[in-house]
Amino acid sequence: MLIPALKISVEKLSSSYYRALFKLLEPPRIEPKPLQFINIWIPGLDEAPMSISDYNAEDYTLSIIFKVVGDGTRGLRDRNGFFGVKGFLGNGIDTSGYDRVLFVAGGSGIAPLPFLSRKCVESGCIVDVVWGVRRGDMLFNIGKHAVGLGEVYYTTEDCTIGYCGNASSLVREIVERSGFKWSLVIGVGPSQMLREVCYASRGLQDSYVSLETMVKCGLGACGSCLLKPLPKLLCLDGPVFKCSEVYHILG
Amino acid sequence: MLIPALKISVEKLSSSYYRALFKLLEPPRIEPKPLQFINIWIPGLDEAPMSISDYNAEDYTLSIIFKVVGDGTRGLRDRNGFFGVKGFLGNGIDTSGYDRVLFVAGGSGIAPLPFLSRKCVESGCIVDVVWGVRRGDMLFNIGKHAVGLGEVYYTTEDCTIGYCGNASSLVREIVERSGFKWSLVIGVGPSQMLREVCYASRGLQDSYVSLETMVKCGLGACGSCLLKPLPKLLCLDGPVFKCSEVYHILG
Amino acid sequence: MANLGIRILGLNLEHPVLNASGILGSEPEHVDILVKHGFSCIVTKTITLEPRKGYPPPILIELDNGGYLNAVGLANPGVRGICPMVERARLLGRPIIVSVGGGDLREYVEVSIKAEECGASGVELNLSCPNVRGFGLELGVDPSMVYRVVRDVASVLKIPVLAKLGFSDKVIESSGRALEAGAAGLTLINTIKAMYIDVYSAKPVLSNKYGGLSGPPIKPIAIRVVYDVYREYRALIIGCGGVSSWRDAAEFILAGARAVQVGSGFLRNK
Amino acid sequence: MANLGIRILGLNLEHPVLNASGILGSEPEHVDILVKHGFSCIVTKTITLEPRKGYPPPILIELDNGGYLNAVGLANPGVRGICPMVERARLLGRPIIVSVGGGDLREYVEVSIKAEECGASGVELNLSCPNVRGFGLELGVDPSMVYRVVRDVASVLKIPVLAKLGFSDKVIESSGRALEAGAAGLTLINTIKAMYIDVYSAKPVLSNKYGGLSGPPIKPIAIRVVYDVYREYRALIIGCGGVSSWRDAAEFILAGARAVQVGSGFLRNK
Ligand SMILES: Cc1cc2nc3c(=O)[nH]c(=O)nc-3n(C[C@H](O)[C@H](O)[C@H](O)COP(=O)(O)OP(=O)(O)OC[C@H]3O[C@@H](n4cnc5c(N)ncnc54)[C@H](O)[C@@H]3O)c2cc1C
Ligand SMILES: Cc1cc2nc3c(=O)[nH]c(=O)nc-3n(C[C@H](O)[C@H](O)[C@H](O)COP(=O)(O)OP(=O)(O)OC[C@H]3O[C@@H](n4cnc5c(N)ncnc54)[C@H](O)[C@@H]3O)c2cc1C
Ligand SMILES: Cc1cc2nc3c(=O)[nH]c(=O)nc-3n(C[C@H](O)[C@H](O)[C@H](O)COP(=O)(O)O)c2cc1C
Ligand SMILES: Cc1cc2nc3c(=O)[nH]c(=O)nc-3n(C[C@H](O)[C@H](O)[C@H](O)COP(=O)(O)O)c2cc1C
Ligand code: FES
Ligand code: FES
Repeated sequence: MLIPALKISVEKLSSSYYRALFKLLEPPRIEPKPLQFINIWIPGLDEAPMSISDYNAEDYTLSIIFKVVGDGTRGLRDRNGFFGVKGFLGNGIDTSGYDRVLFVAGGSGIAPLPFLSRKCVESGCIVDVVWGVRRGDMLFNIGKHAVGLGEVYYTTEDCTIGYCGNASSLVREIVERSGFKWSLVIGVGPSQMLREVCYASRGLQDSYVSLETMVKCGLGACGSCLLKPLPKLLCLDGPVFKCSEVYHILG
Repeated sequence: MLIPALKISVEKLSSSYYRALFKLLEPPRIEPKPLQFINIWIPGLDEAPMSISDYNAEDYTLSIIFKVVGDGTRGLRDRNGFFGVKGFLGNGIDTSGYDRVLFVAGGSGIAPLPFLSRKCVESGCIVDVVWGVRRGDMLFNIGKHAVGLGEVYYTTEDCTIGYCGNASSLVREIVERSGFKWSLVIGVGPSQMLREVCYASRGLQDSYVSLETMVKCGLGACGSCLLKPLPKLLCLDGPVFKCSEVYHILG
Repeated sequence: MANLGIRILGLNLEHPVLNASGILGSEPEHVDILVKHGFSCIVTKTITLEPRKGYPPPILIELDNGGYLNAVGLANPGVRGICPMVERARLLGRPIIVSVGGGDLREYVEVSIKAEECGASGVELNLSCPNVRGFGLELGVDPSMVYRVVRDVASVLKIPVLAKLGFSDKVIESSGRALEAGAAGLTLINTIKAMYIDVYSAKPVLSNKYGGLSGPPIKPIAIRVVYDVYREYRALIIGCGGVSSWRDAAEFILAGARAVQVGSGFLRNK
Repeated sequence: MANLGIRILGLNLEHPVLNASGILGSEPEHVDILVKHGFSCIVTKTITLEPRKGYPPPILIELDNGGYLNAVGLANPGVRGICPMVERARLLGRPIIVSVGGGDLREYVEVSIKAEECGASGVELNLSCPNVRGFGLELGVDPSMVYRVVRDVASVLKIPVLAKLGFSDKVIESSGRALEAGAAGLTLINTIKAMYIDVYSAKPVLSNKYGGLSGPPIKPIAIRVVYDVYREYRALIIGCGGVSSWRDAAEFILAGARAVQVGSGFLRNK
């Protein structure tokens, strides 16, 4: 179902990222889970898959964090009024049963963190974060948007803020140092990074990555989100997968 | 919705009446109320309005008590296998708030009594019954089919069983004698009888009658069940009405 | 307060929601009921010259897809039923449109004349009943027949004529021909011919076997037809098919309709 | 245990439930997924000579009437995509039918020949796609075009040819012509052209504006078409449209179908 959604605000978070807040005008059939996504319809323009960045089940407000890369995302930033939300799509992650989670984001992979950490707080766990970007001006203070975070590491490739290098190198280091802390590792970002995150966390209890492919219908019909050569559809079977399921197609 | 229903049994109750028991193969959307009716589809033959005679919400069995008057009712008696139940139609009566109910039936008007008395028992009331028929051989022991009855009076016009005369005369007598006993009177039967029941019970708290007209669609579309000259449809607004609403069109 | 009033067919209507033909509308008391439900203009059941008893039950069933399937068989009181309904509507201060059916050109014309004589505000020619052979559907799918019926009726009537068309390959063409022939507007669409078979008894449920599908299932089809026809002719269109909320009505208005009719949305919706 | 096996088109199928064309079926991996879901015979997405990218999103939405509206735009890998899918199906021990599309006669023939060369078990000619101009719908509503396409394809192929027709005024006639022209059977029906307009933004949602309506809303219409066509020709019919339970399938079988295809009923139905 396409849920009508009114844009309430849009905010520039950094040189690269925006955050938009929508109010769903109808209650969704079920509540979303962290790492599920929506297809957001920008009337007359496009429909784009976006991670649920945060969701408030009481007033049906939903936020996304996004980068402007083309017409659709430009419309998300610049237009006001009504949009449409198709969702909630894909599988999410259930945080219950975990006590400490390591979330590793590359670039806009940071988007799903606020909702993940909110749910983690509810189920009694803490999320530590490694967020890597290319340049320091792309960063914003993620602590402002997410509750209940533990340690937060920023990494930049231009070495202007935080750890100098990319997120995977830092992850390798901290997992080597104190990997036993995390019962769950989740990576969201470029494929190459996900491969390294999976590799680094191979000894830990559970490790998942969230992938991206070309999502068109979002409902399992068109097949464009196929994770070739696996017989898996990102929109139904993903976007999160166990590292063991997808490791060989990463990177 | 047409709920598929398997005929479990049919039983001859007297010279005139049969009782058929059906099992609904799907749970109905809502539970019926006493005096609501169904349209029962006799595949390839007819669809006939029938009072819900009894209903068991646990195993979805539903019974009707009927007279064979034409092809449809003959099919109800003689055929086995699957039927269809459209329902539950019309308004029923809510027995809560009443302590003692007088149910007056003429002929097959007895049909809804078992479900009414079942619900009455649940809400803590007792049903006294006056059932009138033309000939004694039409009667059967209604106590076998209905729980929690109080006093049961039979009347026959051939004077072979029970009170000699028609139901309305007896009702007039007993209401005159001890009308204060009943907070609710319900009449089901020929129009002339209903008029007299309404008249006899005019001083009592609540009095209702259940009417019959030609029911075709049962859903408020065809208008054939109109209670001319009232702007009321039996299938939506009835079959039970307050005496005050319909008194002037009875008889 | 928003003013929802519209002016169509020379009538000032309080709001753009009419009943669809065939939901009641064959007795004066039905008119009372429809008015009580708040429709801004009443549309009668399709009336033929002679009374018709219609088909035996089952004539209407609710489907598990949220739609309805009906084959009433154009049960109606014939032309003698028109005046009493029109009078009742006048008493109640509501305009009334008489839906007109016919087995041939002459019947359409005669029933329409009777409607005008009785003082109806307009007629709606039912050119699309899917359930009765010789009444409607065969006509509606033939644009030149549509033209002839509408022309013959419109040329003898002073009150406005609506043409009610069903979904067909040629609905756009038929719409154009109806307008050319003098229709003041179009009602789009009627039910779509369909069937429901009960798998337990292995029998079609309706006594007529076939029936017309209505309600939410057909709305996207009706919206498409209204959109196409409006885009082509910018004509007065009354949208019909699956309206059951303000949103459905708004969708029809956006597609190009000026008003909507509600049929199934009103069933059991006391 | 009941034996649900059927023999159609010279194939022994374990049961009468196939997937409908266009639900996956354009990559070998899609064949894996469809087989894993248990379909007894795989039908590919409609294949054209050249690859097609299809329309930009939105291409598919779920409607509040329980149906779906799609305009994928026949996105497909072109004929080069056929052999890999056929091989994958063979590996998995399932027959596969290639759905064939075309903008003209020649294209239908060439794609069909390619399908036979790759070892497909049959072809299904899509004569009824409502969403792409020049592909299908215009053909399906013209019985003589249906005849020509089927004849041209059937006369050069050894494998059986199914004709997939949509709902139209002339679907019975087109069905007859297809059979006459050598079709081994018919698939009935395709989606029905429709539209959904979002009332908040006042815009049709699909990028193509129009889309094909599928799912439970169209089932009663599909049942009617299957019933009519079967009664007329006693032909092999594969019923399609709104199947989402064993009861829906049984209803199609009672209407005259030998097998059914499931499209929308399978969406998000992991
Ligand atoms: C499950 C999932 C979750 C996502 N979550 C986010 C998020 O939270 N924040 C965010 O900024 N981005 C996210 N993306 C990526 C986002 O969908 C694309 O950036 C967006 O669709 C581009 O739309 P556009 O019209 O602006 O660009 P276009 O002009 O359409 O294309 C620009 C670029 O984006 C890529 N792209 C376009 N459409 C898609 C698509 N449907 N799927 C994948 N890539 C596409 C193109 O390949 C091209 O490189 C997510 C993608 C997926 C699959
Ligand atoms: C709300 C309601 C509840 C009813 N409950 C019962 C009941 O519990 N037990 C019972 O035996 N009967 C009941 N009836 C009457 C019953 O519906 C008819 O006896 C039955 O429809 C006759 O069907 P048939 O095909 O056998 O007769 P037909 O051959 O159709 O007709 C025989 C006679 O029955 C009358 N009749 C036919 N159809 C209807 C109809 N749809 N509505 C009213 N009268 C009709 C005819 O006018 C004729 O006199 C009820 C009727 C209504 C309206
Ligand atoms: C029970 C019933 C009877 C109908 N009778 C008529 C009729 O007599 N004349 C007519 O033009 N349309 C008739 N229709 C069609 C409706 O007027 C309307 O076009 C159709 O039902 C679609 O609208 P809906 O989805 O709101 O019901 C009938 C529909 C139903 C459900
Ligand atoms: C997303 C989608 C894509 C489709 N693509 C095709 C196609 O390529 N070729 C075709 O013949 N039918 C196509 N169809 C139509 C289906 O095969 C089927 O005829 C129709 O959806 C009705 O069946 P259903 O109600 O089970 O979905 C498509 C349907 C959907 C929903
Ligand atoms: S996006 Fe269409 S199948 Fe996943
Ligand atoms: S029976 Fe049709 S309106 Fe009551």
